[in-house]
Amino acid sequence: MEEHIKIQNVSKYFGENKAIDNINITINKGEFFTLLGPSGCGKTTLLRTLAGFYQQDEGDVHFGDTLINDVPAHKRNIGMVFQNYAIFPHLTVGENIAYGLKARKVNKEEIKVRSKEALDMVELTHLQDRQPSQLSGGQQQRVALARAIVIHPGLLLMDEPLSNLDAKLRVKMREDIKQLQKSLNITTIYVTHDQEEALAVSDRIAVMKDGKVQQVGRPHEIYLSPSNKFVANFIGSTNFMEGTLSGVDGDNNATVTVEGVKFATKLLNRVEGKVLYSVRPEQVKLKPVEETGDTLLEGEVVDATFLGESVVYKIKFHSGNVISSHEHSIRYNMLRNTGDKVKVDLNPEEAVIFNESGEEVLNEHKNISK
Amino acid sequence: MEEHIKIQNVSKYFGENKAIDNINITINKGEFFTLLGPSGCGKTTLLRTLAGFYQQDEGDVHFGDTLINDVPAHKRNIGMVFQNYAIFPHLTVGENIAYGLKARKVNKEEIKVRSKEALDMVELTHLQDRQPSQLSGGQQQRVALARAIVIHPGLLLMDEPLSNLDAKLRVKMREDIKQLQKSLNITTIYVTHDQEEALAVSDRIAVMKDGKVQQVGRPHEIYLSPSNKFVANFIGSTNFMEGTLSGVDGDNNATVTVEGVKFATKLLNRVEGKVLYSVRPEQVKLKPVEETGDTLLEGEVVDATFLGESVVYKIKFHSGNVISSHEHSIRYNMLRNTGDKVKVDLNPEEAVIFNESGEEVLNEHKNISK
Amino acid sequence: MSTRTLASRRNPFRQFDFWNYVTIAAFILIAFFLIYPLFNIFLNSFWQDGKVSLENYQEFFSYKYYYSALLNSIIVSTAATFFACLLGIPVAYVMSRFNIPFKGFFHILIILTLLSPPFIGAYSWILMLGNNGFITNFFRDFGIDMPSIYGLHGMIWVFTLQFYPHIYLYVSGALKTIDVSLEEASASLGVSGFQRIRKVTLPLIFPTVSTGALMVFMASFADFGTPMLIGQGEKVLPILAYEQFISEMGSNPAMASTLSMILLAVTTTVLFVQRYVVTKKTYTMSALRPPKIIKLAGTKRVFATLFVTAVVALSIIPQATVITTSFLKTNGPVFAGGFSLDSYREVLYKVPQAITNTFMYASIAIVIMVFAGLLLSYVVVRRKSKITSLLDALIMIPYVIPGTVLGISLIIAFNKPPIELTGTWVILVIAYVIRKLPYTMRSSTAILHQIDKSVEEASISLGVPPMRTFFKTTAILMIPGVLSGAILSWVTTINELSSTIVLYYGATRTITVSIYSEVFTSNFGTAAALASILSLTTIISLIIINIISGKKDVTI
Amino acid sequence: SDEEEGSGGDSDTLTVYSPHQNEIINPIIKEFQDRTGIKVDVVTGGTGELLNRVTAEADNPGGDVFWGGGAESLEAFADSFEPYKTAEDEAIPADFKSPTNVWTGFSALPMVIMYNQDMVSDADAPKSWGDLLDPKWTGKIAYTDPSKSGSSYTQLATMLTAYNGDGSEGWDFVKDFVANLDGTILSSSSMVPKGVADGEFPVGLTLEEAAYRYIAGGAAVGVHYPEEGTSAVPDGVALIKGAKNDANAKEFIDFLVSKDVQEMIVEDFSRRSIRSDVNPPEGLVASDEIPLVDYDFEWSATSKDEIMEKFQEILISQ
Ligand SMILES: Nc1ncnc2c1ncn2[C@@H]1O[C@H](COP(=O)(O)OP(=O)(O)OP(=O)(O)O)[C@@H](O)[C@H]1O
Ligand SMILES: Nc1ncnc2c1ncn2[C@@H]1O[C@H](COP(=O)(O)OP(=O)(O)OP(=O)(O)O)[C@@H](O)[C@H]1O
Ligand SMILES: [Fe+3]
Ligand SMILES: [Mg+2]
Ligand SMILES: [Mg+2]
Repeated sequence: MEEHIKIQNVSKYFGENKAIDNINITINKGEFFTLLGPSGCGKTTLLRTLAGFYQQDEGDVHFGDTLINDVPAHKRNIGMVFQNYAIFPHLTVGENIAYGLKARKVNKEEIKVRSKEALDMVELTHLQDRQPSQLSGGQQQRVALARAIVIHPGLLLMDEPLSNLDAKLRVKMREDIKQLQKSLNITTIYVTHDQEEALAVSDRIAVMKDGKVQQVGRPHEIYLSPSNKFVANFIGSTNFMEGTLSGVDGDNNATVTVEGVKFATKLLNRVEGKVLYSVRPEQVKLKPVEETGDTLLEGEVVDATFLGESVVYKIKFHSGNVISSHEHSIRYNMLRNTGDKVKVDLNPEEAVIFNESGEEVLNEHKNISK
Repeated sequence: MEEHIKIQNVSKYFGENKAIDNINITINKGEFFTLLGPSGCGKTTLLRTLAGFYQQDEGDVHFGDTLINDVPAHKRNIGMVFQNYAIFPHLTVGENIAYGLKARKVNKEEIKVRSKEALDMVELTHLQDRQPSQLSGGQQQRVALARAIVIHPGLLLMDEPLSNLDAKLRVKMREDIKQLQKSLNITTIYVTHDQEEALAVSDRIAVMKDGKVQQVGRPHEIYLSPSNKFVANFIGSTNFMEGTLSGVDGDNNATVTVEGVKFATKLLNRVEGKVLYSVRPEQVKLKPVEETGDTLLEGEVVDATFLGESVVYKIKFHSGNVISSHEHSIRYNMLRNTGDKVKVDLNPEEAVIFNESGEEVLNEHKNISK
Repeated sequence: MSTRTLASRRNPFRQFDFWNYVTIAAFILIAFFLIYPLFNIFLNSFWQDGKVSLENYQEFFSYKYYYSALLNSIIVSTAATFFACLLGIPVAYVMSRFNIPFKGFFHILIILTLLSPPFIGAYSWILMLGNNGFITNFFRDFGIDMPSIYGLHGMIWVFTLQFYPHIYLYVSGALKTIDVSLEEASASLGVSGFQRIRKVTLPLIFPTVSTGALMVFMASFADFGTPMLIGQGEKVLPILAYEQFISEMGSNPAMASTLSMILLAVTTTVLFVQRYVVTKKTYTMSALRPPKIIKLAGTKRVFATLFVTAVVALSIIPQATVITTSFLKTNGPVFAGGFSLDSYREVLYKVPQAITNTFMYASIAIVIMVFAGLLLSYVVVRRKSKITSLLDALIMIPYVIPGTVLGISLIIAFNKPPIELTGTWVILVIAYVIRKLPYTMRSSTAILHQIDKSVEEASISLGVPPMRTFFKTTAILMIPGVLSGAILSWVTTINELSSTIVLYYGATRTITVSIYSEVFTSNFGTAAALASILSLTTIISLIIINIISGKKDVTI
Repeated sequence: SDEEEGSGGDSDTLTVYSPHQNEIINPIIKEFQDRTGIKVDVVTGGTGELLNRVTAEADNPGGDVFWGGGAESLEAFADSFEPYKTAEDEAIPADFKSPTNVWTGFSALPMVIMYNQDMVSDADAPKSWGDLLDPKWTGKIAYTDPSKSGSSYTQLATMLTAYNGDGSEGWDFVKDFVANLDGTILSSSSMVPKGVADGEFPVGLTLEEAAYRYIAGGAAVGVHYPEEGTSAVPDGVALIKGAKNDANAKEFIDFLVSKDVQEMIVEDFSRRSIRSDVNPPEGLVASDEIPLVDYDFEWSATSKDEIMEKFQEILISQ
C-alpha cells in the first residue's frame, strides 16, 4: 500500500507545555485514519500541524516523498474542517462552499454542479443563500464540512466535523463522507470524540493521551485487544477487576483468580502475582439466578439505565465490588429490576489481563484474528 | 408535582421562517427535561426564548405563577450553557466560573469553595489560571458548563453542553450534571443531539421537528412507543417494512402480513389495509439458518459493521428488501460474515404498526407499562 | 511563541512570503518619506555649536519654563483623554445599541465636530466662555462668576469636546464586531445593564477603546492651535516646539529639535505602553452573532436620546458658531450686526478650485491610507515581532510632530534633484498620507485583534495563498472597523492645515489654507463662510461614502 | 535690469509669499498684473511659517518676493534674502528701509496701546508705557511673546528705548511690566486686537494698522500713542535669495513702493506710507503728532539675541 502521510518524531510545545509528544504515524493513501483521545490530548494540535498552521518544534512530516515541514499551508492541498467551523461570516452558504473551487479556477459550470452536490450531501440546498449568522449550530458545521469536501483535496482533515449534529444525521453524514472519501480515494484524518463513530468509519485509529500515541490499529484491534488499560477504558467501557495469576506452567498456561473464581488462561510470558482482569460490559453475561456453574458468580442488580437499544446494569458482588453489564433491551418489561439477584459469567475467553499498573497485556487472546 | 415552566402556544419567526411553531410544554420543578431533534429544528431558538434572548412572537411563558414574557434575561435567574460556549475571553478559567457568583455578591470564601467544586466536577482544577484562548475545544466547553452550574440557578438551560467531549468524559459529566441537578433540585432543560444521552439522563424528552413538538414523554415511552414514524426513526434506528392489515375482528384482533409472513396483533381501532410495520434492529433476532418456525424469515447477511459493543448487520430478504439487526458483539471471531444465511425473527410483540403515512399508531403495545 | 523561534531556526525563509515584502516595502517608504526628512531634526537636538552634546536636554530639564510645559501637556492630554472616554464610550454605546431617533443625523454631527476649522473651534469657546463670553456674561448677570476658559482646564474642556469623536468612532466600530453571545452569557449569569458593560463589553473592546484613547491623547498632546488661543500663560510642549520652529524672529533649531524629541519620547512611550497592554488584553471573537439594536421604550428612550442630544449639542457649538458667523454682516474683522451673505460672496471666486483640490488630494490620500492601513495592520498584528512593533511605532511618529515641522522637513528633503517634489500636489498627498495614516492604521489594528484567525486559516486550507486570503476574507471583515478610522483620516485630511500651509502653491491651494489666511488676518466672517462650505462638502462626501459602501453595514 | 538669473525661470510669472490680508493683496496684485502682464501666484500664510518656508526652500526657492512681515522679522531672516536697492530709494527715509537693503519698507506701523471702550473710558485708558504698570491692569494686558512675533519684539525694544535713561537701560521698567502681565502672554500677535475688540482684554499692545481695522469696522475700541514715545517700524518687502523670477520680483518691489501704489494704500487701506512725499491717511493722527522715541533699528537688530535672552530670564524667573 502506498504511504501518503509520514509523521516522524513530531512534537509541539506551547510554552512549557508539550501539546504533542514525539508522534510517529504513517498513513496510507486513501486511508480513513482517526485520532481519538480525551479532551485536550492534542488532537487539534496534531491536525493543525499537518495543515501547516502550527510549525512543529521537532520532527518531520512527509506527504508522499516530499518533506513538507516548510511548505506553506495553502500549498499542501488539504481540505480542513475546523472545530469551531470558521465559516466566512461575510459570505452566504453557497459562496462559502464555492470559495475553494473559485480559488482553484474551476469553471463556473462545474462550480455549480459540485457545490450543488456538496450542498445536497449536507442537506443544506434550501439554505444556499442564507447568511451564516442565520444558521443553527449544526447547519454551520455542515457548511464547514461541505466547504472542505467540495474541493476534493488530496488530504482531508476533519476536526470533530459532526459534533453538533444529531445521531441520525451524523450517521448519514459519516457514511456519506466515507463513501466520498473512498470513491475519490482521499486520504482522510478524522478527529472525533465519539468512539462509536471512530470504530464505524475508520480504517485505522490512533488513540492518544497527553500528547502521546497509545495505540494504532484497526477498529476491532483497538476495541478487542487494547494495548493498555487506558485504551481499554477509553474505547468503550470496561470492567477492571483485581485478580491474581498463579500456577504458570511451561506452556505459559496459568490460572487467574477473580472475585474468588478461578479461570484458566494462556499467558504470553511466565508471570505470576497481582493483575488487572478486564472484561467489557457487553461480554459480561447475566444468567438467571437459578443457573449453576464453576465460573458463575452471584450478584445483585443495583442500578439499571435504559439507553434505548441497550440497558446498563450495575451488578454488585458479595465482595462489594460493582461491575457493569450491557444487555440488549429486547423487551422493556423484561428488564431486570434493582434488587434482582443474577448469576454472572465473567467470560474469561474475551477478557484481557493486564499487569498491575495496566501498562502491559499478559494473556494471549486470539479472538481478533477473524 | 409542582409546575415550574409553562410554555404556551409559543412561536418565533425569523422573517418568513417559523423557527418554533406553537410550542406547548409544561415542565415540573426539579425535572430534567430534554429537547431532542434534528439540526435546525428550533431547539436553540426555544432555549434562547426561555432565556430571554429572543422575544417570542406569539404565546406566553410562565415561570411558576409569573408571566415572564417581559422579564429581561438577567432577572430570570437562569444558568445557560451556550452552544458556542461564549466563554469570556478576557477572564481566566477561574474568573469565568466565579463571574456569576460575584454578581450575586456571594462572599469570597464561598466563591472559592463553590468554584473549586465546579472546577473539580469538570476536571479543570489544574487549568484554573489559564486564558480561554489556551484551552482545547472540549476544555472550553467544560468551562461554560461549570460557569452555568456554579450559580445554582433556578433554571438551567444547556445547549449541547457536551458535544465536544469524548464519550468517557461525556458519560461522567452527564452523570455529574444529573446528580447535581437532583441534589439541588434545579429544573433543567437540556438540548442534545445525542439520543443516547437524552435517554440516559432525562426525566422527560420532547422530540421536535421543524419547530413543532412531535412527542413528549419519558425516555422509554419515546423509544418504545413512538407516536409517529419520525420519532420512531429519529430516536434510535428502526426498520420500516410495508405490511397489510386484514381480518380485524370485534376485539380488534387482526393479522398483519410482512414479507409474506403473518403475525397476530391487537389494534386500537378497526382498520385494515396498507400499514408500516416498524421494528428496532436490536429487536430483530437472528437465528441459525437451520432453525424453523412459522414466523421466521430467511435472509442473507449483506453487510456487517463493528461498533465495538455491538455489530450492525444488514440482512437482505428474498424480496430484495433489506433490514438492520444489532447484535452484541460478544466475540469478534463469532461474527457473522457477509454472505451468511440466517433466519430472522421480526419479533411482532415489540413492533409498532403505523398507518401508511406514518402519522398514527395502530396497534396496542403494552410493553412500556413496566 | 516558541513556534516562531524554533520554526525560524529550522528555516529562516519559511515565513518569507507576501507579508515580508509588505514589511520591507513599508520600511523603505518610511525611511524615505519620514526618517530621511526628519533626520535633521533628530540630529539637531544633539548638536550644539558644532559638536555633539546633551546641553539642550539639560537646559530643558533645568528650566521650569520648559519642563512645566511638559507637565502641562501631560496633565491636559491625560485629562482630556479621560473625559473623552467618559463622553465617547457611552455615546457610542447608546448610538449603536439603542433605537435612538435621528441616529444618522447625530452621527454626522459628531463627525462634524472633528471638522473644527483652525483656531475657530477654540475661538468660539472664547466667544461663549471667555472673559467677555456670551455664557460668562449671562451668568454674571445673575451674580455667578464663571471660571474663565483660559488655562489648562479650558484646554481640557475644548480637547474633550473636540476629540471625543475619536473614541466614539472607534468604539462604535468595535461594538459592531462583538460577539453578543458573550453579553448574553453575562445576562444569563445575572449580570446586566451597566455592570455587564463594565465587566464584559468594555474589557472585550478594550483594545479599541485604548486605541481611541491613544488617538485622543496624541491629538491633544500634539495640538497647538487650542493652547495658543486659550493657554495664555500656560504653555504646553507643542506650542514651545511650534514656536521654536516657526518663530517670526528666527528659530532655534537645536531647542526646537530637542522639544520635538521629547514630544516624541513621551508619545512613543505612551504608544508602547498601550500596545503592551493591548496585546495582553486582546481577544478574538467570531462575529457570527452580531449585536442587534435594542428597542428601548418610553422614558428610557427619551433619556438616552436626551443624553446623546446633550453631548452632541455641546460639542457642535463651535460648528454652529462658525455657521452662524458665516452669515453675519462683517466689516473687516468686526461684526457689524445683522445678517448677510457678503462673506460668501467674497470668498466664492476662490472656492471651486480649492474644493476640487481638497477633495482630489484627500481622495488619493485616503485610498492609499486604507490600503496601507489594511496591509500594515496585518503585519503588525499577525506577524508580531520586534521589527513590526518598530514599524508600528514609526508610523505613529508623524502624528506627534507638528505638521508644519513635517512640511518643512519634506521641503528640505525633496527640494532638489534627484527628487524634486516641492510645488507639486504629490508632496501634499505624501504629507497627508504620512500624517493621517495613524488613524486608519489604529482602527485597522484594533479591529484585526478581534477577528478570529481561523477564518483565514480556513481560506488558506482551501488553497488560497495568504495574500489573496487576506483580501478575500480578513480585509473584508475588517472594513467596518477600518472605515471608522478611515473616516477620521478622511475628515482630518480634508481639514489638514499645518503641513499644507508650507507645502502648497497657488495652484494647489486647499480650502483650509484659504480659511487660515482669513483667520490670521482676522477676517472671521469670510473664514467662517469658507469653513461652512468645507463642512457642507464634507457632509456631502460622507453621505456619498455611505451610499457607495451601501450594504456593507457602515453608518457613515 | 539683469534677466533670468535663476534657472528655468519664466519671465512672465512671479510668486509672492505674503502674510498680508486678502483685502490688500488682491487689489494690488491685480493692479500689478494689469500693468505688467506678469502672472502672479500668491502664497499666503503666517509670517513665521512663510519665513521658515523660505529658509527651507533655500536650495530651490519656490517664491520670488516676500511681501509683508515686520521689519524686525525680515531682518532676523536676512540670510534668506538678496539685498536690493529699489528704484525709489531716494523717496524712502532711512527709517523705513534696511541699512543693508535686505528689505524695503511697505507701510509705516506705529505701535499703539489699544483699549476696549466698553470696558474702560478713554480717560482711564493707559496713555503711556508707564500707565501699563498700574495694578488695575494686572493680568489684563494683551501682549505677545516677543520671541514669537516681530511686532511684539519691536514693542519691547521701543519700551527699552523709551526708558533707556533709567540707569538699567530700560530693564527695570520691563521687569515691572512683565510682573504686571502676571503670566498672561499670548502666542500670536493677531490675538491682541481681536482680544481687545472682543472684550477679552481691556488693553493691549499692537500695531496702529491692526487696531484701525477694528475701528474702521465699527468696533468700540480706541488707541493711545504712548506718551514716552513709540516707534514706527515698517512692514517690508524683500527679494528672496535665488529667486527664479528675479527681474519680475524687482519690478514688483519697485511697484510696491512707487508713489501711486503708496497713495493707494493710504486711501484705500488707511495705512501710513513709508514715502516722505505721501501724506498719512485721513482720520489718522498726522505722523508728526505721534510721539516717537529715537528707535535705533540697527541696535534692535544686532542686540536681538541679547535682548531676548534678558527678556526670557525675566519671564522665566516670574
Ligand atoms: N494556544 C495554546 N496555548 C497554550 N496551550 C494550548 C494552546 N492550544 C492548546 N493548548 C493546550 O494543548 C493541549 C492540546 O490541545 P488540543 O487543542 O490539541 O486538544 P484536543 O485534543 O483537540 O482537545 P478537544 O477534544 O478538547 O478539542 C491542551 O491541554 C490545551 O490546553
Ligand atoms: N438569526 C436567524 N435568522 C434567520 N434564521 C435563523 C436564525 N437563527 C436560526 N435560524 C433558523 O431557525 C431554525 C432553527 O434554528 P435553531 O438554532 O433553533 O436550531 P437548532 O435546533 O438549535 O439546531 P442545531 O442542532 O443545528 O443547533 C433553523 O432553520 C435556522 O436556520
Ligand atoms: Fe507679528
Ligand atoms: Mg480540539
Ligand atoms: Mg442549536
